[in-house]
Amino acid sequence: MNWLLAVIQTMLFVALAPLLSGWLKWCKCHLQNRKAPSLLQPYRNLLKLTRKQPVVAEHASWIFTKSPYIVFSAMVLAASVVPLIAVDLPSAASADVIVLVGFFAFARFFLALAGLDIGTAFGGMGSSREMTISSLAEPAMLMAVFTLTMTASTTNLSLAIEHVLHEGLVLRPSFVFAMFALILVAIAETGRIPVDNPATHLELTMIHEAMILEYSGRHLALIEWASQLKLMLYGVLIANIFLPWGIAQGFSAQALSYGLLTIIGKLGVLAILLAISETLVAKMRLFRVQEYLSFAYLLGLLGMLSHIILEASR
Amino acid sequence: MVLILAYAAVLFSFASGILALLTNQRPRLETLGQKYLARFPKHQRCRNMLNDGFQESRYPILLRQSTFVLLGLSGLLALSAGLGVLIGQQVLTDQIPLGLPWLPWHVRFDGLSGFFFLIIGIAVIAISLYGPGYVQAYQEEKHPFAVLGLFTGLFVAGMLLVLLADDAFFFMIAWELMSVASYFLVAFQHENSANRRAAFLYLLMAEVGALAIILSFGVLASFSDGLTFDALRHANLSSTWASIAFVLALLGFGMKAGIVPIHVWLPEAHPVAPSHISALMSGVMLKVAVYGLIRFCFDLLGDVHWQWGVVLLGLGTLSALGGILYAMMQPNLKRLLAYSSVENIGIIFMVLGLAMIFMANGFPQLAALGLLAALFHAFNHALFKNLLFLGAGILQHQTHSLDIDSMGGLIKRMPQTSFLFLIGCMSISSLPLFNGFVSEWLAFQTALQVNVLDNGVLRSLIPVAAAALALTAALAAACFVKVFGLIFLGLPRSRNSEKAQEVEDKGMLLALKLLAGLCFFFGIFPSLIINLLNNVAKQLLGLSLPNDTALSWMWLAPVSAQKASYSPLLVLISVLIATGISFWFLRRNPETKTMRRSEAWDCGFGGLNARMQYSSSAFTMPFRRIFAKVWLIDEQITKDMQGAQDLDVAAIHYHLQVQDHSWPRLYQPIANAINQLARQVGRIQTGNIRVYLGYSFVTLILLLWVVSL
Amino acid sequence: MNIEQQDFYTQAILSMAALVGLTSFLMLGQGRLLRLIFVFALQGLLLTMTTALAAYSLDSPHLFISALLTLVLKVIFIPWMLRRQVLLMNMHRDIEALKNNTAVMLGGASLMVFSYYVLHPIVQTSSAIMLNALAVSLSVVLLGMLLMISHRQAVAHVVGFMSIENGLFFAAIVATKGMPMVVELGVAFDVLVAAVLFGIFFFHIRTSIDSLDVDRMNRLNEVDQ
Amino acid sequence: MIAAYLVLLIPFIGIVFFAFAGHKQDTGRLNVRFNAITLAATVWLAVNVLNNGTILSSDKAFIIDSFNVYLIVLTAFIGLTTAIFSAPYMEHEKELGKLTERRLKLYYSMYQGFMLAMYLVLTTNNMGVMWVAMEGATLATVLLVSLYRTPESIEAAWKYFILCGVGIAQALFGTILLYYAAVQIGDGDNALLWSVLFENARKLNPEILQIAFVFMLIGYGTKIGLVPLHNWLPDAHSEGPTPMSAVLSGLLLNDALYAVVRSKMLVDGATQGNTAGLLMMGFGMLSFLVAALFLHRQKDIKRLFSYSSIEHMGIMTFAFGMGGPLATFAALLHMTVHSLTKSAIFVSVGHAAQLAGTQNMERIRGLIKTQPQIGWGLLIGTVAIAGFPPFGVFTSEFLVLLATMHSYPWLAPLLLLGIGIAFAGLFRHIQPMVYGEQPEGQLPIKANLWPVMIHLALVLWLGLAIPDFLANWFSQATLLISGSMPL
Repeated sequence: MNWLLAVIQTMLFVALAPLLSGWLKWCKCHLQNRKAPSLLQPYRNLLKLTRKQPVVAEHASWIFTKSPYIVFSAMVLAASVVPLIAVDLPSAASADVIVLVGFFAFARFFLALAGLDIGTAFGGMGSSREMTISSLAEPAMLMAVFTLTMTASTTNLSLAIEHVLHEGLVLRPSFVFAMFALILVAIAETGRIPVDNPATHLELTMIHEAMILEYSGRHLALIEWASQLKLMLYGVLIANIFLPWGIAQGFSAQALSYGLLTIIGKLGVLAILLAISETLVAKMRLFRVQEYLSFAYLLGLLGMLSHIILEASR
Repeated sequence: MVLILAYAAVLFSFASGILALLTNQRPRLETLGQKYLARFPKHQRCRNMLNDGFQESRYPILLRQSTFVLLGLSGLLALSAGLGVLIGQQVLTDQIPLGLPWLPWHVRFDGLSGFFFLIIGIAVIAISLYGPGYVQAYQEEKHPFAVLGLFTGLFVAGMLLVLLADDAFFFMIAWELMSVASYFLVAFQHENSANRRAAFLYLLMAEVGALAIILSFGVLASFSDGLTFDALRHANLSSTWASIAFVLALLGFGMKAGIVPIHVWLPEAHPVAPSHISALMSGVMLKVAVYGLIRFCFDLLGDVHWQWGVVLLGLGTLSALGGILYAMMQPNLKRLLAYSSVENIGIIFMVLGLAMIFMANGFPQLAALGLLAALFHAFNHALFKNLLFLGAGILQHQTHSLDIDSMGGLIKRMPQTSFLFLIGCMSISSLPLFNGFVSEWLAFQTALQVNVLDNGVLRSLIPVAAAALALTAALAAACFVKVFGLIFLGLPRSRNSEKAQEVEDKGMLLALKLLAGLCFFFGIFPSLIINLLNNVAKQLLGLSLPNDTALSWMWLAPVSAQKASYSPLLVLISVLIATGISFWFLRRNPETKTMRRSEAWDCGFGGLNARMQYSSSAFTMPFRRIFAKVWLIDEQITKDMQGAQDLDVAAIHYHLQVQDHSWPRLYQPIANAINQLARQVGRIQTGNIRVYLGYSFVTLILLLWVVSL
Repeated sequence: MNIEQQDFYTQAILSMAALVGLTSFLMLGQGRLLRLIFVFALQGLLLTMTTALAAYSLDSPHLFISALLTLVLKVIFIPWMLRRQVLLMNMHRDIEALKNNTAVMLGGASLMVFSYYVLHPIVQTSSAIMLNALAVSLSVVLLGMLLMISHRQAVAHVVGFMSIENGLFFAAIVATKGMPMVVELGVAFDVLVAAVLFGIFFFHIRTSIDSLDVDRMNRLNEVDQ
Repeated sequence: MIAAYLVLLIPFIGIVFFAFAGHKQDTGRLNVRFNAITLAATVWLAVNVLNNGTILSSDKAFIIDSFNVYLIVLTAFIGLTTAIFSAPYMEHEKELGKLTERRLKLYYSMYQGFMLAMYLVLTTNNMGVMWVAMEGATLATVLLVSLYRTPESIEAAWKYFILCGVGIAQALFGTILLYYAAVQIGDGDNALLWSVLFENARKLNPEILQIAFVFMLIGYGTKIGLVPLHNWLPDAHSEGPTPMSAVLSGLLLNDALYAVVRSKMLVDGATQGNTAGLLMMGFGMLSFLVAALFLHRQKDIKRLFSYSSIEHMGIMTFAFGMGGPLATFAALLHMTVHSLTKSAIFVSVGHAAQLAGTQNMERIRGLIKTQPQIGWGLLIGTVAIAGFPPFGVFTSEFLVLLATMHSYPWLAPLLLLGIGIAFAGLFRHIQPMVYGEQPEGQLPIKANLWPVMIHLALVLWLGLAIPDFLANWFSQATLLISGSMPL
């Protein structure tokens, strides 16, 4: 039963991911008073891509053709351990937050290899930059996460969330810092403005897109879907770790549906905020990214210290 | 029984060394054999065997193979001995009637030694599979196999003896045997001066380190009676002296383990040795140094101070970051791998430091966890570092180069090697499902138990170290993306890599397969090793992980299931399911099932060629920018101008040299100081006999005055 | 106790000691080789007389033998050999300009005082006479070294070397009434061989650097050029 | 006892024989035979001592105790192996036209003379005779140093002669003082007999003995090559024929040290203090450090190793001075292994120099490529002398270090520093010589490397395990010198 629930939650996760990015795009267009595509546009794109026959460069190796599957399933796995609508599902125990980071690394590793596989300058550039940014982002993210895990003294996500829930509404300076750190990291990792521009077609300014230039057909579909998943994963992390209220703690249908509604609400709000910031902020130069990320790291560190000094001091 | 296995392992490695010496003795042996067989006229078969054994052509091959067979046997024996003592959880002691009249060689074989026996065993088996194919590339007159084989045998024997030693004297003998033998191996291809320089540097550092170790033993010995480890264990010394001993030991073992900033010999020496030797040195010898440190701190010194832990943690962090950053800049594959060894040793030291801190603060269980993580990482590093070095050997074998920038596109020419190498890269950049990740995960878990500590400084320090560990891991991933991507993917960058073929020798590939298989296996079933390690912790710290965190065969919950858990098996299964479904789902349509091959799109630029690809220095350029302070970077761009008033550019030359800080900052000054001193001292020997007489005269007067005071 | 209370033998010995010391000083200040050799022979003669005296008054006959040895070696053979060398090299005209001679002399004088100071413990074991005698012989030894240090001629070095031997010999006679016979003979033999070897070496040195100036023999050194 | 006389008699016959027989083709082999017989005699002697302890000859003229018996055997052994090496070596030199028949005649007879002097120093019980023999050793070797008659060799010989002569004269003054002190308490005839002196050392006047010791230390110390009295040593080693360097390093220095230790034992008996020891420690440490530094700036290969000899003699002197059972045991062991290793090295150095036709280290290259045995011999020898296990030198140095840690901890770092510097100094020169490509037209030569192998094998053996009888002697000697057994 629980396992079934876990599977369902994961599927829900996967299914909702394109919707979120559709919603994000919709908000953005309206903020920039452009005519918005329908919310289902991402689904249509994915469908279209899966129908097409993929075109692959002649000297591409199996790395190139298999990477999309690996990346996608890594993301699905990540989705399976992040509580979306309910906590203490059995799947959460199979991997904790560190492993979650590991999944992201896994996906990134293959994406970067795929970028190098064709041997184009763009691919190389893309993977080089991606690895740079991620290697700066990872410590910042872990710093933020550690703040949580040390408060809850567990690295198991659902347990940690439960712990936060049980403590009820406590004003933790550490959490504020950590949340901001995590948000910054999320923006960097999901390739949003100001770090990267998903919609760009000026090749030299892009990072994530540069790696996947050569992809087409179902491969492209998988990768797009994976990145939408990633976006949603970060969203859910932020939403459920720092404002977990509303998430289902029992498995009653009513609690679950309640949980679903709340998470949709939270994500919707987050998306709006993101859209606003992307509208207001301009993309920054690549070599200012490290300042941006070290600021994120600093926030994470501050969160950690304030946890140790202010909250858990003995 | 187990001890006999251990002895046998040592003897077999010796034997393989001795056997190698017979390389040039063919004629003598043949005549000897004939003479012997002449006594028994009826053994026609033996004689025939002998004859074709001694054919000019067959003999060397036969000898080589038998040498490596012996080596492999010694590896097997070491493996079984290690397993035996680990499973039996026993402590075996013995004495060998050698050494000093009042101090025979003491032998002790316990869990810790057993575990490192395990590591050495696996590594030696791998290289004995790999060796025969690899060494036949050396032509005999230039690089005599006798030397290589002899010192390989001695090297392995030395390492095993270090693990067996139970008194300071025997320990030092074994230790130095290991150093000297490996020195001769580093100097094996001594025709080019870089190797000679590297060898000299290596031996010098080894000597200095050994002296430091001797001194640290001396400190203990002067507070106890005798040199046996038992006596040293009972030495009760003041905390100052204990700290002095610790610092000396850290210096000595750290120098061998290659922690920053005393790591300089390592990236020089490891790359120039033959690849299977580099594998042994980088994968195993460093571990022996780690063993020495653990033995000295946790076993001999006994009560550790948390300050030592902080020192270890700091040095470890420094080495981990420094190592990987330096590694990233190397265009030479083996240098890169050597630097990455520095990184991994750094990680091990970090976790050991954590263990010490917990130990000193009275949390032996967490100390056990830390020790466990450290040992497990040592084990993993041995596996994947051997794998990568052996792979590098194959690449050198097939492309006659180690320069990453001259390779590319090898994945199609060497499919098996590339796949195995990929596994190595994935485990070293600690991706889930592979063993590297598990030990790093454990390290994080150890670090996150920090809030049991009272000391606020530590509680804020350790998470920072953990974040540094995360940075290290991420950088490692970047580094090995570069390695794999540039070597195997893209287009071939040189004619050699265009013409490269899969290595035909089965043994070499078999060794890689073995190691890669183990990397994956222990990534999925880590608990097997961890249960063994529990016994080690039990023996060493008298405590092991609590039973309620039952480490079942599929779950990993080191502290308690409530705190953290990880089940590689489940993850693997779900990955397979997810991949399977998406694979099936997307390829069910027959007409889109097949992919269309065409030339790369490349944003429509077209005319793609190998020189357009990202090179090693290009790939790492962002890191160079960001961490610029870490290296001494010498970057020059020169333009050849031509045409009217030399206005238009004919060619642009880009020169980049990235250097380690520690050389000019630390070593150069010392060398200069010594030379300066020597010059000053040289002044006293003027060559004039009257001056000499003056010395004698003055000395006489002086001494007479002194004694008559 | 003072000298007038001593018996005649002791007085004689002491005066001899004084003379020997004097000869050493003379040698130290001597720039001309022939005179140097002459003074050296004189010292040998004094030694011989001392030995003979000791042998007579302590009626220990084996000292006569050593007296004879001394006479032959140090008064006749060695001076003759050295003189021959000097004449061969015709160095008997040129004077070796000694640098800061007075300083050397003062140094020699202070050395004498120093030897008294050093050997003072001897008073506990026996008379002050012994102290004087030993002090003189020690200072002869030291003066001999000083001579070698201050002179640049190989010949002078040999003379210094031999005068050191003299000092030792004198010590042996006056302090311990001669060493055991076997030692005496051995020492004498060594001195003889040494003298012969010196002869050979002069020849070699001359052939190699056609001079006997030891300062010119400094090829083997460790100083950066 | 006959054995002892034989040991002295055979070399004497050797001198006379070689002096009058003149040089023939097989003189070298004859020399080997003489040494072989002597070795046999010494072994016989050793067996006697092994069976019935210390031997004191009826007239007390000779004493063979556990301290000198193994030195005697060692001397004979190294004498033999060096002779084996020198026979073809000197012939080759003659073919090169460096030497004439007459000089070879001189060489062989003086070789025996030197051996005789060595045996006399070791066996005699009379401090005076010991002095005579020591001087005799100088006289015997001084002509061999100048055997090549080059200006350098003559200069070296002259320095050797003068400095050692002056030094040894001081030793004689020390001996006279000793005698003087002895006469105060006993009869004049036996007053120089070491055994007698040692028995009633307590009665001797300490002040006088201290002064006497200063003279002896400086005198014999000159021969040991203690800094700053060492200046003759590198010159003599580098300019003389290589076999001479081998025996000088391997034997003469040892025996001089032996003499110093014998006198130290007397002084320690008289003065219940440790002044003598401190003096020796000071000299030892100074020589050790200075020599280690000198290693770095050598150009001549034989000079290099003579400095390393100084360095090791420094260690031994230091250890003996430190006293105490552990240090003394270590010093005795070090005496043995050092002479074995060093003479082996000089043998291979001699071959290397002949191979390359020069002693200049910049021009000796690629030995292993040209003639592996020589190259490896030199390399392994250097590894051994640099104190790497499992060679015996390591054992002794290890023990010295421990002893230092026990009694003078603050000196241990200095010692380690010295060892490190010395090691670097040796290897920075050796490596380029043995490794790398050989220069054009460098051809293998006819070489006999058995001595090297045997010596190194022995050193290896001593490093792995010390045979019981030897360990027993060492312990006895330690007991004799330091007054207590090692651990």
